[in-house]
Amino acid sequence: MTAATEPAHRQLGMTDDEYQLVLDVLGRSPQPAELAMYSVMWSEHCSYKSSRAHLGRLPSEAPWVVVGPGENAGVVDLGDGWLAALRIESHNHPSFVEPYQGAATGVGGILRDIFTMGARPIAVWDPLRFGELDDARNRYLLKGVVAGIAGYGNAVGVPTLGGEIEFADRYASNPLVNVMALGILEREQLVLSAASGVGNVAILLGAATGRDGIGGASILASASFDEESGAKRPSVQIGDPFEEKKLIEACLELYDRGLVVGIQDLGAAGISCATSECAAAGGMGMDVDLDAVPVREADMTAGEILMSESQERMLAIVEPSAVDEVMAVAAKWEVAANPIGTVTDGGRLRVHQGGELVADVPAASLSDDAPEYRRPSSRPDYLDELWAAGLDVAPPADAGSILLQLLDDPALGDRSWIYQQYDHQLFLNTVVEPGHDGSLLRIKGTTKGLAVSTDGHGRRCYLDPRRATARLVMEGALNVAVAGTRPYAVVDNLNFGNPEKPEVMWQFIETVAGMAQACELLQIPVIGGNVSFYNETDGVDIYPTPVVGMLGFADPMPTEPPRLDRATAGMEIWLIGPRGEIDYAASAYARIVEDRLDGRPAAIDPIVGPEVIVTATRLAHRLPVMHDVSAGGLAVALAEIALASGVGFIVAGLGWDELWDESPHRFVALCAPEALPPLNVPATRLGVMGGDTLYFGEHGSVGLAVALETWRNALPRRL
Amino acid sequence: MVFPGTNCERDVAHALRLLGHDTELVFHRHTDLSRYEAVILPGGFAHGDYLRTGAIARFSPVMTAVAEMAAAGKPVVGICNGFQVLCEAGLLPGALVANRDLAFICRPIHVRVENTTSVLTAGAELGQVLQIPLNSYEGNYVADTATLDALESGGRILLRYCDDSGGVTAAANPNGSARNIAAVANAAGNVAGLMPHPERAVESILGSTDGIPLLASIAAFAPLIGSPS
Amino acid sequence: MKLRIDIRRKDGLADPEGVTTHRALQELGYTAVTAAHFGRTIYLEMEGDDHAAALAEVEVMCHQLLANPVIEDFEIEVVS
Amino acid sequence: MKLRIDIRRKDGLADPEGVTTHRALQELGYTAVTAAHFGRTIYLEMEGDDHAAALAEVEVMCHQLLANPVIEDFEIEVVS
Ligand SMILES: Nc1ncnc2c1ncn2[C@@H]1O[C@H](COP(=O)(O)OP(=O)(O)O)[C@@H](O)[C@H]1O
Ligand SMILES: [Mg+2]
Repeated sequence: MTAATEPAHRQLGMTDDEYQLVLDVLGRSPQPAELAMYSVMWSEHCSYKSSRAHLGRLPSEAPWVVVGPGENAGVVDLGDGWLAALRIESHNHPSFVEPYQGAATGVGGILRDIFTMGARPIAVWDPLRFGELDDARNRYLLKGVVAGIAGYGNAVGVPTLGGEIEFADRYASNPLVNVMALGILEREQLVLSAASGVGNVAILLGAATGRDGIGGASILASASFDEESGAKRPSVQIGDPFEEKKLIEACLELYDRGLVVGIQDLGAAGISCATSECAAAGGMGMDVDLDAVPVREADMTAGEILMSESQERMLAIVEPSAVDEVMAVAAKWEVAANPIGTVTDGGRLRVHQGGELVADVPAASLSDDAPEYRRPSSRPDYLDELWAAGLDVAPPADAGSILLQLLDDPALGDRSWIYQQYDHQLFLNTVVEPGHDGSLLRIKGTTKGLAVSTDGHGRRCYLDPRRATARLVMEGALNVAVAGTRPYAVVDNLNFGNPEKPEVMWQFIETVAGMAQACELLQIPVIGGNVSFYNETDGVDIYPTPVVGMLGFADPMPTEPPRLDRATAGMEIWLIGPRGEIDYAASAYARIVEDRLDGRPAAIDPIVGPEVIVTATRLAHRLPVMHDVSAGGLAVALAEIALASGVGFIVAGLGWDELWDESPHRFVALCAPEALPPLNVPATRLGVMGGDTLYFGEHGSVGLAVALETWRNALPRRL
Repeated sequence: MVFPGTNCERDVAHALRLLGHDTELVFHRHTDLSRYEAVILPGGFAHGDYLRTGAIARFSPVMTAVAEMAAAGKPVVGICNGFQVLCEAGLLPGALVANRDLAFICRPIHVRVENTTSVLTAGAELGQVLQIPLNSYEGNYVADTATLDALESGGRILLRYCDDSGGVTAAANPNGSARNIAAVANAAGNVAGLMPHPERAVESILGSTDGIPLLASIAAFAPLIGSPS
Repeated sequence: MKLRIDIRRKDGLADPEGVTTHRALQELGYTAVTAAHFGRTIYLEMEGDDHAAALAEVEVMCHQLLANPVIEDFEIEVVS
Repeated sequence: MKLRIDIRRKDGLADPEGVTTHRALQELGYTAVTAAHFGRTIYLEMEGDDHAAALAEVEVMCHQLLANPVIEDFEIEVVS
């Protein structure tokens, strides 16, 4: 059946059952604009209909949580009236259609989630995944996405403090572009979205509305890619960082003057979403006049205006008496402001255009009555085989040449090609910049510090989503711990394939279980997240790819936090954490040297894991160099320190497999001779820093200069 | 000076406050700067850098007053985007175009002090090598040969990109700027523009304090900087 | 042989640069201007004098590198 | 009335976009291309139909705002 002959609801990506549900809610058949609204609001992207039932398992409570999941961003208490807001989002499909604009508008969207809460956005992170770089298309996508993040983030004036990057064929037709943003605010600035107060005015702020991404959320992010996608492709959204910058300043001034009752950003589902959610959150209704919406193109239908995902727009709810002052503030910042609605009681969302009532629906029904699915799940058959296989002992070789092989990998090599294209210093908060484990920010005028890390590992999650996700939480926690902070809150971005496949649904459920387990162990609340399903192209699903955004908090923060580049000759090298376990499953060694992906990843240790993290946080306030052991194992962790500091090392007494093993809960710590304080976790003295050779005892060595050359060029030489 | 799209204004104010100076943020619609001893145009993306970087900001109401201060010999300094605005406004020669490699550059670079009589360098030493963060896409200084020669002979080139030991080499030129130029001044020396961000180098916890001599020079030029005259 | 490639953003897509420039012209009092749009031009110098062949080759270059067909339209002409 | 303004970097001044594009074309094997230069195009829609007057006014706009005479040359034409 061709699109033309399909019934309207199917063309909008709505199933027959869902259409029936609309009929039940309305007690009549919907008008076109109403159908448009339901189709977007009930899309996977907006309604979480396949995931909601499971996300409830994630722990979201802690005494320091001010706003948990549900609002635009999670908010935690930093003491003395300071709050931090954190949120992560995906912009995968738009970035595949148009990498620069897709990534740029992804940054714009996540920033609005932050300043919608009343916070000034102070930093962005960008976890990225692409196909292998030997394919020109993937190089084009990587360059475009990085340029888009730089182009938008730098111009809007929010520094990008890190991210991560992975390459795998599974992402070739479905790259992952996740963006996370952090904001800080003082308690009295906190704003929520609820529209209370009958007669209050809804003012649309920002850019004019065009046919941007019509159906973007419902179609792009809620359906798989295939040949038809060309036809489905919504018109690409063009980011305007200048408009966003003005919007940020205007909104923050509105908050400072206490002029808004509630506010909501316009993202997926645009005006439909903002008006219905504001109204529903306040248990109210709203009358909306589409003729008052400034449009960029003539003759847009009501449905198009309601569904448009034009960027850089906000909806502010203000008391009638405040309207004039709001308009004045908007004018000062050269931001367009148009009253488009009034808050009503009775809970109905009534939309008018050209004098006609084009929509009249229960506001809450768009969000609350959305269908919820418990999709069937089943453990993939491929697992037994993969677990049975797997490398447990690597054939001994020359450690020097193996290390060079690893350092030449684009995901292990120097990533400064990426983060030097991002302003990562603006606001003068960046104490530890990208290039270390967690980036560390100070909050000026206080002794408080925030460390942030983003971590994902698609391959490991493919082998065992539950174990691997628990390990991601542990790795993120360790990354912020070695920056001297205590793991404080998590946001997660769950990137998965087609949820209508039981195997994918199983991966998803296992992932949530693993995240819940680790967060409970560490007593860290999950304060927000995002689910991106249908990352599938021509039937091939991506690896299950949860990305964990970890926020660490310290007060006081270390005055001289550990850095990879503070190593000097003579310092002792210690491995802190358990020894003996060897884990090659989804390790960099297995991938790069053996070209295999199999085995069962080690599980986290519920006792040792948390202890190692506590130890790391404590040590980071007194040691010059600390680095967690992750991709590439101990050898790469040591090499990263040597390369950053320009000093070689000599280590001895390690088994060959211990050089590459990636088992969890371990970090390297450097200190002056005899200076390591007593610890209640295992610690092994490995050797000393010095010379210009990376020397692994009997296993071999490599010169610092050649290692540096290889590591520096790993990414650029492939572009 | 705050234009729509400016984003380094708070950072500059923070840095000057650390150096003991009063500062006020002045919005671009103001027309009276008479109470100020010096004005700094901070970095950012005024008007989104649309059309041309600095092109639209130059017409902001406040720019007339800025030109008057410049003519009156008072300190006028443009940092990064502020430098671009001053060039567009004709208060400084030349222009800034896209970096040689067409990529945004955010990293610490080295510059060598070439002149010690300007508003920006009076407090620095000749030949001094400073490590200061660069943060720009359009930092590539261009001007015709006659202009460049005039700048040379007039001692109006204030800073040049160099390596960590002060060598002014092609390899040490991060963005392709003509003759490694990182900062220039007008003939009187009271109007200066520079590409790197001195305000990002005033605290050791952020990696460098080499920006201090430059920011301090502005104060030296204007003892009462920021405080009502 | 010299060719000129005119590249314009597809109609209907936002053109922030055009909007901002239009506003600036308004502020400067050029009220007769009702809209401004931005485009890019690429001038190529090529060996040979077979116009048809050159046009065909440049067409390929545009799809491959010079233009972004997802959001841009382009026109190629031989100028000399 | 529609006008079109072609703006080009003055000869002799750095044109990084042109240089980089030329290099990229070389790497892609388009060796017939001997040089590439970049320009910007601004399309204006204006009220009225007095071409001469419009051209004169846009000329002023270019000197004042749309082009940077220090580094750019421009040409204006009425396209409709
Ligand atoms: N896409 C990216 N954008 C910005 N910075 C990145 C990106 N990818 C990696 N980085 C930075 O490179 C450094 C190393 O990354 P990674 O090896 O993933 O850290 P870790 O293994 O400690 O989690 C980190 O500081 C990270 O922020
Ligand atoms: Mg790490």
